[in-house]
Amino acid sequence: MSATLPPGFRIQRETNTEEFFINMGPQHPSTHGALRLALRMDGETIVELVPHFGYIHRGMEKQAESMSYLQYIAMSDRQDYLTAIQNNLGVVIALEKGMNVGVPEKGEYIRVMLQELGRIASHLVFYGCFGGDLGGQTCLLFGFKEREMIHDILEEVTGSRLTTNFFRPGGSRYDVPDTFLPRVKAFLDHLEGAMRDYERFLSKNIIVLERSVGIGILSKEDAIAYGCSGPVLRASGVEFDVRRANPYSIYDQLDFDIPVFHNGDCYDRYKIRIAEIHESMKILRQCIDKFPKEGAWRSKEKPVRLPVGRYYSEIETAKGLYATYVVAATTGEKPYRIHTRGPSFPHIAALNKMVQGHKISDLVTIMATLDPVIPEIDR
Amino acid sequence: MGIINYAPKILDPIPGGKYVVNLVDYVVNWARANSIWPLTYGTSCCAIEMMSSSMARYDIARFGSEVFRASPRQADLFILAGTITRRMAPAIQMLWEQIPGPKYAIAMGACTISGGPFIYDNYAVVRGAQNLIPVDVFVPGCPPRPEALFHGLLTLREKILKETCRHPWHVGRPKDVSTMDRYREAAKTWAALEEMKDEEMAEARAKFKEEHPDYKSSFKPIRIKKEELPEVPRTPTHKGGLTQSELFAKLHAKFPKVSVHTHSDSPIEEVVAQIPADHPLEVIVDFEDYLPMVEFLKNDPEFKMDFLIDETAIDYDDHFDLVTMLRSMEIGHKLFLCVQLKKDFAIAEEARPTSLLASVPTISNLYPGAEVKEREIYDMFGINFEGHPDQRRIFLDKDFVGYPLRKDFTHPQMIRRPV
Amino acid sequence: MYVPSVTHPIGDFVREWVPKLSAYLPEQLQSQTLDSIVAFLVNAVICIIAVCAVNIGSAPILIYMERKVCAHVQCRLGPMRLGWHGTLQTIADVIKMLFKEVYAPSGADKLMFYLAPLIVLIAPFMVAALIPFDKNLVVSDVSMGIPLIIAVNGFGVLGILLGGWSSNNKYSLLGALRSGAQMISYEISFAMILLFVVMISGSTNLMTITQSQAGTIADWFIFKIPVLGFIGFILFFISSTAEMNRAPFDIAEAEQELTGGYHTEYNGTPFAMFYLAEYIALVTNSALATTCFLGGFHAPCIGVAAVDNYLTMVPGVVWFFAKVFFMIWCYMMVRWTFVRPRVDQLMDFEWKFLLPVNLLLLGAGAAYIVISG
Amino acid sequence: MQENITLVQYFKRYLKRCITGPWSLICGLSVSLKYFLSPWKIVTEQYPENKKTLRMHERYRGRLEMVEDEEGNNHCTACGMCERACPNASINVLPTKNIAGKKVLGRYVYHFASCTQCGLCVEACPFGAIVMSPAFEVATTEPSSLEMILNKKEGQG
Repeated sequence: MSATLPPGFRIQRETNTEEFFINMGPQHPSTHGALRLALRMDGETIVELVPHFGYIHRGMEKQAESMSYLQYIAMSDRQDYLTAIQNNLGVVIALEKGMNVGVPEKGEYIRVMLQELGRIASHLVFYGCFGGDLGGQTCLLFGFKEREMIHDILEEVTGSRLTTNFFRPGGSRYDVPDTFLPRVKAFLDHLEGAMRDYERFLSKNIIVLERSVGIGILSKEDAIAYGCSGPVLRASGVEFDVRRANPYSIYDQLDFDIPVFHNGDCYDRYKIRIAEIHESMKILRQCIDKFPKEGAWRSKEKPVRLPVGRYYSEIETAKGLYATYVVAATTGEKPYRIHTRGPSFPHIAALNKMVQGHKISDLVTIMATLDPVIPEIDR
Repeated sequence: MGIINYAPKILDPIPGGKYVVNLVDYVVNWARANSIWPLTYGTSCCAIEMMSSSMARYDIARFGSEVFRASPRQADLFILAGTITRRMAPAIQMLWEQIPGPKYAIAMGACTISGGPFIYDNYAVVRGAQNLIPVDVFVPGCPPRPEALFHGLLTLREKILKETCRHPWHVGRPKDVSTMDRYREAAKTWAALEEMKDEEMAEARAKFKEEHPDYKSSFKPIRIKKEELPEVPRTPTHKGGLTQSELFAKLHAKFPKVSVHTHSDSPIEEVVAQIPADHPLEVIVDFEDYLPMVEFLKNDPEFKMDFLIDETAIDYDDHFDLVTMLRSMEIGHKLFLCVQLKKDFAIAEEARPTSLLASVPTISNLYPGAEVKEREIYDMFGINFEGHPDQRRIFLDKDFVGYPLRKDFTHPQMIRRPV
Repeated sequence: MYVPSVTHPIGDFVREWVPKLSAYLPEQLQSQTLDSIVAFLVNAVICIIAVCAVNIGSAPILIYMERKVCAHVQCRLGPMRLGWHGTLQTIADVIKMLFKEVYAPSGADKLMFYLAPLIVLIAPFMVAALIPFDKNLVVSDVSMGIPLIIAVNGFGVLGILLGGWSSNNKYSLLGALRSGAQMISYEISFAMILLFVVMISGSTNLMTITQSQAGTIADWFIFKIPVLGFIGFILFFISSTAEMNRAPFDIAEAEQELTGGYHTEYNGTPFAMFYLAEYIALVTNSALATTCFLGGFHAPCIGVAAVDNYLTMVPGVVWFFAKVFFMIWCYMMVRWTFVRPRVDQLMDFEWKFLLPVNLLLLGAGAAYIVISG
Repeated sequence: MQENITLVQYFKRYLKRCITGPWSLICGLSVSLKYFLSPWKIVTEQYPENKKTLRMHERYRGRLEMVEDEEGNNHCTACGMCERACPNASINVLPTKNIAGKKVLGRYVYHFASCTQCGLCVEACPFGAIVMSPAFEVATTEPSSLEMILNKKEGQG
């Protein structure tokens, strides 16, 4: 049997039934991008799954070697494009460590607020895709409806809806306009009502419960071993959030909770993201109250030149731990090498562990709750 | 394509048949132009804007195009949303073949028009969808707004309305623009023009110089005033677990050969003490110590580094640096291990770019998450991992030649960055 | 010679006029048998045209309606630009699909591949012929109406199975197998509910069923038997949704999982047939629900003579279609609200919940009839 | 997940689900009904119809444009900062010599086809000679029209 198995499949088993192989992707509605999943099926039950990456591998790291640091910030937009603004921060913090510049208080508040808006936007997309992948198209539109309002705010502040390219070492590119705070406030008030509706729509729904409770369980040990992070890890019962564990920006001055659930199934991963939306709203409200009226929004502009060394930064994006590793071999504007650790990569690597013995429909649910962004894996 | 294209041949000779043909033509074109069903296809950022355009705020349904078909056989329109990589290209061509005619394609975003951000120094991206399939409408932007996509859709509508059964729709041909270097072409054209201009102007310039021997331009460019901003010091904070010095001391006790990156002559302990609090400690590990150390770090109750953040490599002239980033979930400290892998120069120089130059034991039995990371390093750098259960290329095709993240990597399709 | 009766006003009209017209024929050709045969044929043609017109005519309207309903649930506008508020959108879609290129995938069983959509279309057309649209407006008033409907409805699954199998695609095959299992299971509860209706009306003739709901709103079967009628209606609603393969029970199509299920490989006109069949089935199932539970073509009288007089002035066919469209709207709201259960859960639901409840309902209905006399 | 539960527990769960299940479905339906019945909650912006009122934000990054005064003169000195700042060489600043022999801007070629609209060029320009215009209706059937020459006149100097 082993001789006939396609590459990647490992499980050896004796069966009385005929196994067959199915390709999901690279063009498939529920693989969240250009990912190919090779499924080994026994009827409708998945025996084994092998992910095939690289359909959107764009050689970003090779390209970064001939780019300046500033240009790489623009490049990082295209990794996790759902929360480009968070990627920007990840890169910028690494550069700040190298340049040894700080950020004024107002700049930090701008950063945190945009971070949290980005997080809400990403989780709203998750809400939509989760519902949509289960078959409820309406959820998809509900999720995107509120997200558009965030993108309106982002567009007003940064000048672009998705690829923001906003943060710079020492602060950000612009100051926020005067309308920013009232707009965020109005948006939060709106979101509160909307989330009530949306949770009513999906959270307690018996079909959703049937399809997600006990599906795709990832144990605490497995989650750590595979290197999962973010909501996926926290749903498995590990209280790890970079905002708490290694606070960056001003997250140590803000009061918020890290929601943790313990079952590690699809429903917990759903609940945790909904809870995080509420936590982000809490953070945003605090920021609005504490937002400094006076003061600089950016430290003095300097050319982005890093001394020789290796610099590492990690932040918590909506998907999980986003780390940037910069190697500067010569002092100058260009990196020797930049490596990015995207949070989705380990999640997909752990997918095989989760789907074994489940149905093809469960695979869709599990994929939705992992909330991967494929370009961030492939880079 | 289809019965309607034969209509003129049959009906035109009949008196009044022309009007019938025109009428049918009008109706069919009207239907085609107004009922464009796109294919659910998207690879990256533009796909999100495509989704946005079908959502409540912008609502592509107003144009009758909300019927996103997952199967290419029922679609009319191929919105190429997102970067096209060489690995994806055959799939795209196949999808295009599967769409029944009349079919149209919109290239959405810079990547599908020209390669966008990935034109130069890139071995993986196809420079423009035109190389693969015929594209009807180009929507520039990165990514284009939903409104811009609608503008593209309306442009396509105009184009469809111009078709008649006398000039019917036909499959276009792809156009090879893959080696097009717009920057160098423009520079070259201009250089030729300049040469001509120099010749033409030589006299006039000489004359001008004679007439105005001490000519000074009145034009003074005005620099934009930048806002006065204060310098802000950075305050690194450390949280969780052992400090760098403690980590190093403990590790040094067990493995005396460890050291850190330094350019100064001061003792290692001092160098370690000077590392800012938020820089993780990166120690240089001896090759023999690597596997025992990872095992020790994972199981030792003082370290408990059970979480593999990442594993990556760096290519230098004569060696690779393999960096393993570890973290303790429970205690909270981080430790980076850097192993220097000497390149195997016994391999003939011609064979070096395509052969594995170094070898290191795998740690995927300790950290299952390392499996994919090591595959990535194998794929990108050509480092062999001994004992790896599934060492295949991960991002590139299995017949890809070379290891792209090596500094001496070359690829026939790669264009060097001009500036 | 046996000529089935066609009880609609046009039928009577034709039967009346064919002998009058045949009087103009040469005498050798005049005979009563010929007259009745001609009248039958003319009637048949008229009936076929009528059924086709109702079914095919309603499909674009329904597709438009669905697009608008889902748009409004999702806080958007839906088709807006073609005609007034996009009314011509579906017509453009249909014309476009008719003029698309048609081909079968390589390795497909061509005959079966093209036959399948036709088979799928047959079932709803046949059911439509049995529905009484008004007092005299029924194409074929057969006494075994309900058994015939049950028999014919089972036909649809054949088309889907054939289509999925002949496409030579694993997704199609999975979709077809899912659909086969689903439709055969739900057929049982579908039949049970109709049996319940037969039990309380005492007839399998659809006209009789409708007529036995005459009177006020309280005489409709949904309200006639307290609670039980309503439960029966809900069960019918669920099982007919599953019968039609509509969301949330569209596991056979399951765009997110199987990219389109059994019709993954279909394009152009054959796909349009599948697409239309889904909506035609929607009409016939809603009509069946209306006939069996919502009093058919009877006006919703409330027992107050002053109001009822006005209500009954409206022709029955208008009431009938009003109710049908209300039912369709209910189906659509359900479709755009709920997520899709998994395939094994769907089976669980049928065998562990729907069927026991159905049996209980039948028993309770029987008990009610015995007690109330 | 196979659990060992007694028959009583099984039936308890079964009955509980029979009650909570339909209730949760009704909750879901009530939300969709609420949205269906409130047309004022529709958020759709009708793009080609709202052209007159549609305004991009001030900072919106659309196409690159040159700042020109009334006579069509630009402020560009052909220093090439924007060219170097561009991540993918979408800008050619092609200098020429004017009649006095001084280096001025000859042609400012903008490859819109590959522009990623990151705005780094505008940030890098020391003289404010270029801006990102809010133009977004840029779709075309002709890719060659995406090669633009931004300056109408030669540079001053």
